[in-house]
Amino acid sequence: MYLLGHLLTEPVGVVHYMIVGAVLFTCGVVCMATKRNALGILMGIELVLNGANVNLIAFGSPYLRGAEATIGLDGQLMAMFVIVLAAAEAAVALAIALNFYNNFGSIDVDRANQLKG
Amino acid sequence: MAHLLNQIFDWFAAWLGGSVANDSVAGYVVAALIYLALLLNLVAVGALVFIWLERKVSGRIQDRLGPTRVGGKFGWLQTLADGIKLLTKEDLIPGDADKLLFRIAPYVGFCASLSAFIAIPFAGRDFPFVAQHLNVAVFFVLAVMGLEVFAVILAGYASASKWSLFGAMREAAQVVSYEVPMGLCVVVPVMLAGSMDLVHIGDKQQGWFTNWYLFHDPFTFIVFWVYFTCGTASVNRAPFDLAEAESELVAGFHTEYSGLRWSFFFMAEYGSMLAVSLLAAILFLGGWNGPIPVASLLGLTWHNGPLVGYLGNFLGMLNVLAKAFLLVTVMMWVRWTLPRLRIDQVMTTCLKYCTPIAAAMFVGAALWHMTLPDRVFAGLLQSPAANRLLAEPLPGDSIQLDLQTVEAATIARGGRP
Amino acid sequence: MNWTSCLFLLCSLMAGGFAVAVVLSSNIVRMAFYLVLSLAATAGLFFLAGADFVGAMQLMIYVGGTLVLLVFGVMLTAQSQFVQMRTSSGELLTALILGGALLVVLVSTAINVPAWQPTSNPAVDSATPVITATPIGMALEGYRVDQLTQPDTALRRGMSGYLFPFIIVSVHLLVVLIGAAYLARAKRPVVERMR
Amino acid sequence: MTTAQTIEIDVRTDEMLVNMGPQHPSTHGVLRLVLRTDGEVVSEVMPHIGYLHRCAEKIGENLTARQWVPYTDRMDYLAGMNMNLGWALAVEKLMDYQVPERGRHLRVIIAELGRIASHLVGMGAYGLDLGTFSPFLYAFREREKILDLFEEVCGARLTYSYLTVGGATADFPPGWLEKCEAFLDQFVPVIDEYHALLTTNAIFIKRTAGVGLLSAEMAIDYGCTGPVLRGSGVDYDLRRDGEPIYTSMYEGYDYEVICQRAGHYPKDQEYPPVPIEAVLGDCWHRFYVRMLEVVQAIGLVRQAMAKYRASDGSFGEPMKLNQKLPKGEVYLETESPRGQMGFGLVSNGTAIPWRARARSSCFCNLSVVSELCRGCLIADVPAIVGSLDIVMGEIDR
Amino acid sequence: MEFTEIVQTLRDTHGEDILSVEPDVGDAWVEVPAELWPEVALSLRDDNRLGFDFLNCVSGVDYLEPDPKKVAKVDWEPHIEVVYHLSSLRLGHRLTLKIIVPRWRDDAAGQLPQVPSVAGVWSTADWHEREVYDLVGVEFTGHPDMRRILCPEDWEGHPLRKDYEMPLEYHGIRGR
Repeated sequence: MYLLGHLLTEPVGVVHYMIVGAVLFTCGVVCMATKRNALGILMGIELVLNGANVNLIAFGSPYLRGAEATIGLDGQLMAMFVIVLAAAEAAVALAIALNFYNNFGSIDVDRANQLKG
Repeated sequence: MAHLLNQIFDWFAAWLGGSVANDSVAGYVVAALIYLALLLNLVAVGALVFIWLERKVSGRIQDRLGPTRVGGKFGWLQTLADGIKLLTKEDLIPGDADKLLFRIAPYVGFCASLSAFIAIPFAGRDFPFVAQHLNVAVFFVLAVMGLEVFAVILAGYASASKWSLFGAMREAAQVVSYEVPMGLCVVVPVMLAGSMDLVHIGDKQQGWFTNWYLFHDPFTFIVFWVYFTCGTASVNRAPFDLAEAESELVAGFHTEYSGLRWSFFFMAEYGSMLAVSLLAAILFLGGWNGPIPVASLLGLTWHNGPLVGYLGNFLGMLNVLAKAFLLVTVMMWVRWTLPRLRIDQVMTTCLKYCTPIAAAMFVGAALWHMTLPDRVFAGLLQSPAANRLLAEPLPGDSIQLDLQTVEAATIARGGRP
Repeated sequence: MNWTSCLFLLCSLMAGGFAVAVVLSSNIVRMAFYLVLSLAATAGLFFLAGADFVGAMQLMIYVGGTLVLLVFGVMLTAQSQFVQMRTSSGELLTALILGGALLVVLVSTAINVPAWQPTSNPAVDSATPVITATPIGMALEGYRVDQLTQPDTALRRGMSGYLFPFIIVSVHLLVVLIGAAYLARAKRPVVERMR
Repeated sequence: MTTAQTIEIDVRTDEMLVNMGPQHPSTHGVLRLVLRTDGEVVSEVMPHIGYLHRCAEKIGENLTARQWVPYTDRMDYLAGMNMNLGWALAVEKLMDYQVPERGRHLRVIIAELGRIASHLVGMGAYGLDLGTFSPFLYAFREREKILDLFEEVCGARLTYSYLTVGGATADFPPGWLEKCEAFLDQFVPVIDEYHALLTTNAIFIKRTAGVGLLSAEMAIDYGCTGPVLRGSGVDYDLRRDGEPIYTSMYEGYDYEVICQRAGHYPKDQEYPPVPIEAVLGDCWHRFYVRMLEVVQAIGLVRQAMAKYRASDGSFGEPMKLNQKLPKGEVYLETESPRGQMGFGLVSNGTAIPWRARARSSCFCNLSVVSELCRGCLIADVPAIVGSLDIVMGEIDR
Repeated sequence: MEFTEIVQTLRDTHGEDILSVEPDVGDAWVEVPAELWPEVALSLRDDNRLGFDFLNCVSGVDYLEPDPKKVAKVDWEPHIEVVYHLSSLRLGHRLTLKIIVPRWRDDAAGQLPQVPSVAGVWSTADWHEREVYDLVGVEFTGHPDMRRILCPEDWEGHPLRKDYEMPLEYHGIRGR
């Protein structure tokens, strides 16, 4: 409450970014858990990765932390690699989804039960 | 700007017995509003002028007069009359449409087009005319302009019309593909200037027109034309206007739109045309530096005081706008001359021609830059440094791809020692 | 009032709000649209945190590339019965409860670490622009311009750069593109009419 | 006969039925094409016509032969003069009546000017189908001048009813031939503009060369006529190969049928070369035949004007409005700009035909569209339909 | 090839059922019985001497005098003629060919008379036969797609028949 109450007057800190990151992360997880559409699940993954990215950026931001505490450029570089890998992951996941659609004529993941014993 | 405003506010406040801090939010908000008003004006008035110009240019190309009546001479108020007509038109939403997305799509497009202007400078040197001076301006502009594709996709999907969907699919495929060669082309001036800061890139081309990156070497000369082609394609202008190809897809993604919402798509299109042309002017055509450095010759530099420098900047702004307008006119000329390509030919043009050419030219320009630094067209022309009329170093010159300088620069910037 | 805080509030509300909308919406195209807005707002947060380059990259690669791809996939498979796929409310409730618990854990952890509280003396004043593009480019080349004063000289020049991950990622991307192109291809019987 | 086989495809897509028309910018009126598409690829085209059916043949059974003349130019409203001529000649064939020599030359002048006017629309509208607007207006600028000439001889600009049974409604007004000559003189260099804007334009060639291939056998099988037939390399033109009553009009004229023989068009060194991508029978060749026919028509008009000046006598007074027809039946085809326009007439000896029949050239030319469009892209559909140069008024009658 | 030669060639192959009429005025024509038509059509196209590769036109003509006062004056019984105009691009000759059928099959009103389709011989016949079916009301047996072509699919009657009455109303649109 303290954090929220003074949000408009006090400078923001890493913690604020972490809360946003947590919200994005949770939304992503819930999205992954509830959606039946393969592409919906993919969107959940994107949200999770973004939640992580927000944290990385916050830790590396020179505006939010003191000169000793900030991890500097490493945060941004890691975020960058996450973005690039997310792009790769999306391409593969999309290809799998399309293949799934080709084979099953559906993108409802609940129907992907051929491996069931 | 914000600090300046805050100082003015402080001066007023002191008059009333109070004070305003230097980083008060008031200054930022007012500054943002001023920038927004100026840019909105540029895009909206630009669209008005461009639509009038398009009609005039097409008229002249087709042996007609174009508009002649509204507003007295030359029909210069024709677009305004059209705008009023659009305002009074019935606003139709198809019954099966996704109403929310259908309504929101034109504004998404317009916002994407407008936000590109945030990072585009209109004059440089010590007091750049730019809403937000970003050190990754080129990247930002390209990224934001890529967002416009969402408006088209959403409009195409939400219209619940097959023609719209075709238009949206074409646009998505086309824009995503053309971002690749366009990015490669943009990298060439970025590499030559050693910065992604548009202000810095523009300032680097100071001096006579031989300093423009267009004339830097044969590779950049070709890259400019590739960039212009890709730019035309990325803003959906003929001969690449497949998303709205009227003889095939009725009106493509905006088949179902009418009235004001439809006009927002048009404003977005003309806004993007201007943005792409401005980017071309800054990256390749010297930006605010005219073919003849009039401002420098007249002594309108920041050496001689801020007011004079400001005047020089103003001349520079007119300069860059004139270049962008010229490029926009060329786009219109092309549109009214050439037939439209087919979708597979558009993709072939991108993937088989533009991308390899851009990549080869990028390598060529890099080799040129390494082997013949500071040499323009094999030394036939004066080197940029000698050609530059100003003795002062450029504001961004200190960033070099050289370790020692980087070290010095990092320390000088106040970064971690 | 602090202007960065205002902008932060705006961007974070957009990012969080649209993320929630992604979860709650059952229309796949709308989900994609909300995701676009959420990620664009996240890019705004990056700009506010002084990561210009990553922010622009987020806009370009994530929003402009990955999500367009995603929407493309949505449209390829968007037959009416798949556009609206509702989750049963029981599942949704369970997921929301578990998600709420996760959120509480994460937020309480974040709040309780003193080092993450707002600091009064940041490394750089928030009004001063930081130049990130060149250092990031140098880091990918293997030079860390922000680590030049590293006491360990072995780590100073190049050794602490990201050249190797950069190459790995490049190769990885290439492999992924080829793999994705291969995966998406399908075989199906066609009946060709002969004349 | 079907064979099942497995092919590898990029991405599975669902087939979609799309209605192109009847309200669509590039279907030249009210043609409706139902496209079965797989992504951008058209797997089947089903044309639906009849939206402009005005029962012209039924009306013809209730009017005298001359009274039906105004209905003929409402069929192919872009070449009304040629339609008038076709019907007039069919009736004259039944009556075994030969128009005086001067009248025949007058008819050649008017018919060939009508051909130029019609091909100009065909050319301009084809540019429009391919997404370029300017050639359309360039073409209409010149067509307007021809319409001005027509207006002077008959008072109408679209539906002339000028050439009629027995000859024409009036002779040329004084000074008209000079105006016509002046028009031709200024028109000849303009053709180069069209070649620059379309025929030799790289994008135009890319869009049309090799697209919509129509083999000579298929063209004959489907009854395609006119530039569509000659664009496939079939050397057949009713002005030379037609029935005597029609070919006698063109006797003594020096012209060559426009069609590729042994890889060459007549006098092709004077015109832009055939691009290497173009295949005989594609859209480009159909377009090129039309362009060369415009030049050919200019030559014919020039010769006809000289012959008209040299001849004297009557231009051919029109027949009485309620002239009784002999009992019998005839069928005559003439070479109208869009192909062979046939008029049939069954008479029971009264002034009113028992049956009036109009064989539409575009009707046959359009019937081949579903063959041509199989497997093309959506963007090729307007290109193919445009290259057939159809007029819905003539198809639906 | 002259008209008489064509007729002779046809008679040589298909027998004497093929009649020829050469009136004083207008075109001469050949009359073919409907049942012979498919084989005649094939030989017209494939016989090297005939070589009729091009079908110009198919038309239907209804012979019925609707005015009872004038019926006595006409010299024919009510019937329908399907007229084919053929030409040979190769040999340059033309032929008019008729098939005469009753107005109704078995004289039962509503039963359309039948003529074998030649859409498989000349593709031109495809749409032309549909048009004759639509406007005159002759059914072409063996046609791949016997639908109306100019009138709407649910139109009633065949407009070019002499006893055709315009419907008073069509989907709420007043006819007369």
